[in-house]
Amino acid sequence: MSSETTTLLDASDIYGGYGGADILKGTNLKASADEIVVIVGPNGAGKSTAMKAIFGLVKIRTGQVLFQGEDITNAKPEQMVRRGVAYVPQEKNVFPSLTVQENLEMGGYLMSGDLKPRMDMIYELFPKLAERRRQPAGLMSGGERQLVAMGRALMIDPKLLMLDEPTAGLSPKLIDETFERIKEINAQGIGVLMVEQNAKQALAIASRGYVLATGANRHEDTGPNLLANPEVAEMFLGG
Amino acid sequence: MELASLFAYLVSFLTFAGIYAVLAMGLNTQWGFTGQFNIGIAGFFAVGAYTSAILTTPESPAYLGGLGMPFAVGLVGATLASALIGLVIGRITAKLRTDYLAIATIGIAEMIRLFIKNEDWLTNGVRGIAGIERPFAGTPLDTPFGYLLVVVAFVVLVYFLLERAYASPWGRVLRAIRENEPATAAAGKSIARFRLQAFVLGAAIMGLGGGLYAHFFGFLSPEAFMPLYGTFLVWVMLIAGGSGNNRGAILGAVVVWGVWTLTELTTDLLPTEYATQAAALRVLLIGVLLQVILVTRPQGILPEKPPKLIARKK
Amino acid sequence: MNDIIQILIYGMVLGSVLSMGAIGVSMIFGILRFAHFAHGDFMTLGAYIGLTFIAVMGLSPWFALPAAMIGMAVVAVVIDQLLYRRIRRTQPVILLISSFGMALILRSLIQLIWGSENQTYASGIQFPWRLDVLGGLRIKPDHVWIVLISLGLVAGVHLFLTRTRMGKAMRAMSDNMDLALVSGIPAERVIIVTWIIGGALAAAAGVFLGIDTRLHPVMGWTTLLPVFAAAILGGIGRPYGAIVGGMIIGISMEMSTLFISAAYKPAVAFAIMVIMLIFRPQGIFKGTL
Amino acid sequence: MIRIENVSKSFGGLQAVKDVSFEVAQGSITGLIGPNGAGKSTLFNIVAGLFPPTSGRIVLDGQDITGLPTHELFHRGLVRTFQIPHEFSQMTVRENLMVVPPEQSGENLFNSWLRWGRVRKEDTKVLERVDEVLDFLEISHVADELAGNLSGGQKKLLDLGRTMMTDAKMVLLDEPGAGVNRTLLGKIREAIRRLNTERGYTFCLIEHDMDLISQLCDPVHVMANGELIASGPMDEIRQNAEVREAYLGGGASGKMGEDA
Repeated sequence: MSSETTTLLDASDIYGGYGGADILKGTNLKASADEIVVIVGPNGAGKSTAMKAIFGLVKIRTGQVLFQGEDITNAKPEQMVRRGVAYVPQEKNVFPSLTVQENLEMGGYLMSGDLKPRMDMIYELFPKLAERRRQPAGLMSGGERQLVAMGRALMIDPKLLMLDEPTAGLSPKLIDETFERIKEINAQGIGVLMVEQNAKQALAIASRGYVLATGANRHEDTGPNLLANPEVAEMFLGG
Repeated sequence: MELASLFAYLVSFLTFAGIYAVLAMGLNTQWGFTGQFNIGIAGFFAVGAYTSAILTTPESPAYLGGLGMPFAVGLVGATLASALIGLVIGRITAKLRTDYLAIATIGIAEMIRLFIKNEDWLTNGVRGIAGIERPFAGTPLDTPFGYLLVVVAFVVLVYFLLERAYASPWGRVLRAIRENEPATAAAGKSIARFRLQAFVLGAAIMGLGGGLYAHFFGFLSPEAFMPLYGTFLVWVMLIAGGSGNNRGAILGAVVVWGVWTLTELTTDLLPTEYATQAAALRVLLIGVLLQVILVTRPQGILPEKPPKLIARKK
Repeated sequence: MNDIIQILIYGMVLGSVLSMGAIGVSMIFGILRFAHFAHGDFMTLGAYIGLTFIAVMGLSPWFALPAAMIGMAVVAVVIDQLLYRRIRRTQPVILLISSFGMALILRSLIQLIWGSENQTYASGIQFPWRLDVLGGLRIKPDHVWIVLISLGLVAGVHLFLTRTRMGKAMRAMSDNMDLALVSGIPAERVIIVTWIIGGALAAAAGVFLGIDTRLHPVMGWTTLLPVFAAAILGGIGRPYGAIVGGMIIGISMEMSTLFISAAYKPAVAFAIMVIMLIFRPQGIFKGTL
Repeated sequence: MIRIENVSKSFGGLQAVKDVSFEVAQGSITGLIGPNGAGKSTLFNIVAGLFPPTSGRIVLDGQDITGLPTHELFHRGLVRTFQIPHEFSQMTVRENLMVVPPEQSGENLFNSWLRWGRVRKEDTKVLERVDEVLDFLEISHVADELAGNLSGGQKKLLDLGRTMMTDAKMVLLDEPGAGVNRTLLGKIREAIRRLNTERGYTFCLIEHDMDLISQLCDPVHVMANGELIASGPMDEIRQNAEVREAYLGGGASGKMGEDA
C-alpha cells in the first residue's frame, strides 16, 4: 500500500445514490499515482456508481472524498477536470460527429496554451488514432472509439485517470491491447482507477484491487492475491 | 354604471369566460392529462365555429352551406369536424416527441386560417358569415342570460364528462402513461391508442367551444379569431388555473378572462389614437403574467389532484 | 423557362431568409433540447432594430445589418439569462411554453415601440438589372446581395463551428451533453454563445425579409412555420441540414405559385413538413429528434 | 411453453446475442445467468418485445411472437418485470395494480360516460383482486402509499404483484433480487415459488444472486459473450469449467443493454 504522501485519491465511507435509496453503502477507495487500481464485483455492486460519485456525477450523501489531501466531496465535474482527474464513461464516451482530432481538442478544452504537443504525445501512444485523425469518431469501431475516449481523457495531462469498464464490448485481442495501453499510461506516472468486469485479466495487471458487493467493500488486496482468493471466486458464482 | 347594464356586462363576461373554460378543459385533456402540446387551439376553435355556422345559417348565395339545420346539429357537427382534424394530426405525430406535435399544431392552425380566409365559396372569406342563429330563438331562453345558461350547462357537462373519464380506468391509464411508458406497455396498454384518444377528445371539446362561440357572437370572420391570442389566452388560463385539474381550468378561464377584461377597461381610458398600442400592452401584460407563473408557480392556483377511487370499498 | 428561373431566384432569396432562421432554431434545439417558438419574433425584432439604425443614424440597410445582428444577439442573451435560464432545469417542455409566451411579449413590445403599421427600409422602387440571357432576366440587386450575404454568413458559421474551440464545443454539446460536462466544457458559456449566434442570424433573416418586402409586427411569426419546416427537413439539431432545408422549402414555396394561389405558400411548407414527418421524421441529415 | 430459436442480435457492429436457442418448459422456473455483458438482458428484451432480433424466432405456445410489441405480448400471457422497478410513482400502490387488468370496460371512454354503473362495479371487483394480491405479497399496509415512496424491495414486490393482476402464463423476471435486502429477498423468493406451485406460473428469470438462482431455478442457462455456454441444474453448472472461466474473465464481451 502506498504511503499517505503519494495517495492521490482517498474516498472514505461513501454513502449515496441517485436520490431515493443509497446504492453506495460505505464504500472506501484509495488510489495513488504509481498504481493501477481495479474495482471488480458482481452486477449491481455499485462499481460504476462509486466512480460517478467520486467524479461528481452522483450525489454523495455522507462520506468524504479527498484528492491530494483536499476535500473534493461533491465537486462538479469541471472542477475535477481542473484538478487533474479525467473520467472515461462506459458508454457514449466519444463525440460521434466530431473528428478524432476534435474529440481530443474537447478533452483539452480547459487547458490553456497550445494543445499540439499533448496531442502528438497521444498520437504516439495510440498510433491508430493519428492515421484517422480526420475521421468522425462515430464512424469508428468499438475498439478505436475506446482509444479516442482514452485519448480525450488524457488531453488534460491528468494525475488520475478513471476508466469505467474500458474493455466492455471488445474482442479478446483488443482487450489485451487495451490493458497494455493502460499499463503504458500508468508507467508515465498517471494513476489509474478502473472498474472492470473482466476480473481475471484486470486483476492480473492491477497493483491493487477492490471487490465491491452491494455498495460496500468486501475484499481488498493485491491483484494476484485476490485472484487466488477462493472466496472471491465464489462471489462471482455464488455459494 | 346602473344595475341593469352592470348585469348585462356580467352576463356577457361570464358567457365568454364559460366558452374559454370549455377550451381550457379541452387543452387540459391534451396537455394536463397526457402532456401533448397543442398550440393550434385557435385552429380547432375556428373549425368548430365555422362548421356550426355553415350548418345552421339560412341559404346564402355567397358561400356554401345555408343548410339551416338546428343548433344542436351545428354543435355536433362542430365537435365532430374538430375531432376529425385532431385525429389526423394526432396520428401523424403519434410516435414523435412533443416538439413535433407543437410545430404540427401551429401549422394546422395556420392552414385553417389561410383556408378560411381564401376559400370564399365555403366561408365567405374575409367578409365572414353573419346572422348565425342564436339557439332557442323564439323561446324564453332567447336572451343573453338564457344563452349564459346554455354555456354554463355545457361547461358543467364537459366538466362532468371529463371528471368521469379521468376517474375511470381510462384516466388511470393516461396517468400511468405519463408516469412510466415502458411499465404501461408492460401492463398491456397501447400507449399510442390512449394518447390519440385524449388528443382527439381535447380537439372535439375545442370544436364544441368554437360552435358555442359562433352562436353566441352571431358573426364569424377570419379576423375575429385573432388566432394566436386565442390560443395564447387559453394556455395562460390553463397554466394559471392548474394544468391537470379541470376545476383549475375553469377557474383559470374566469380569472384570466377577468384580468384580460380589466386590462381592456383600463387601456380603454387611453386616448383612442393609442388603441393599437393599448391592445399590444394587454398582450404584453398577459405574456409577462405567464412567465411569472412559469417561474414561480408552475403548478398553477389549483395543482393537479389525483381522482378518488371510484370503486366502493367493502 | 424564363419564368422558372425568375421564380428560382425568388426561391433562393426566401430560402436564404429561412436558412438564417432555421440554423438558429436547429442549434438551439441541439444544445437546449427545445423548439424555440419565439424565433420568428426574434427575426421581427431584428428587422425593427435595423429600422431604428436606419432611421436614427441614416445608415443604409446593408450597414444596419451588422448593427441589428449585434443588437439582437444582446437581446437574445438577456432573454436567456433573465428567463430561460431559470426554467432550464425543469422539463424542456416548460421552455417551449415559455418561448411561446416570449413570442407574444416581443410582438407586443414591437407594436408598442414601432406601431403596427407596415413600414419599409427605403422608399422608392429599385430598378432591377436586366440581363440579356434567356430572353431577358430581371434581377434585383437587393436579391443578389441577400443571397451573397447569406452565403457569407453560412460560411462564417461553418468556419466557427469547425475551426474554433468554442464552435467545436457547441457541436460537442449537441452530440453528447454528458460527455461534454465530463470533459470540462463550460455549458453555460456555450449556451450563451448559442444564443448570440441564433439571435444574430435571426436578425439577419429579419433584415433580409424587411429589405425584400416590408416590416410588420407579425412578419416573423408568419415565417416561423416555414423556418421550422426547414429545420425539420434538414434534421433538427443539424445546422448544415437547416441550410439545405431552407433552400428546398424556399424554392418549393415560390415554385408553388406556378400552380396554386400565392396565398397558400405557407401551406406548401407545411405540406412538405408533414410528408417529412410521416416518412422520414429524422430529416434528410438524421437529426437528433 | 416458450421456445427461443436461433436468436441473434447485433447493434451496429457489435453482436450482442449469437445464435441462442433454448426452451422454457411449462411450469418451470428457468434461470438465465452470465457475467456482465453476456447478452442476457438483450435476449430478455427481445423476448419481452422491446426490439426484434436480427434473426431467429420466439415461439410462445406454438405461435410465432417474434417482434410483437410489449403490450400485445401481455395479451398473450407473457408478462415482464424490470431490473430497476418501474412503478407509477405518483399513483398509490393500489392504483398501480388497478391499471393492469386487461379489458376493463372503463378503459373505453363511452363506457365511462354511459355505463358508469358497470364501470364502477368492475372497478370494485378489480379492487378486491388488488387487495388479495397485496395480502399475498404481504404489503397491504402500504396500499394507500404513493408507489414512489416505497423501498426498493417493496417496489420489486409491487412489480411482481403487477404480473398477478392478469392471467399470466409466462412471467419474465429481470433480476428480481437486485438491490433487495435479505428479508425482502426471502419474501420475493417465496412469492415466486408460491406463484409457481399454487398458480402454475412459468418463470424465466435473470439473476445475479446465485443463492436465489440455486434455491429457485431448474434448469439454469448460462450465457457469455452472447452465446449459450451451458445448461443444466445449478449444481452441475457450478462445476462447469467454462462457466467459471466466463465469470472470472478471459474475454467477456457484448455490453449492450446491460446496466452496471
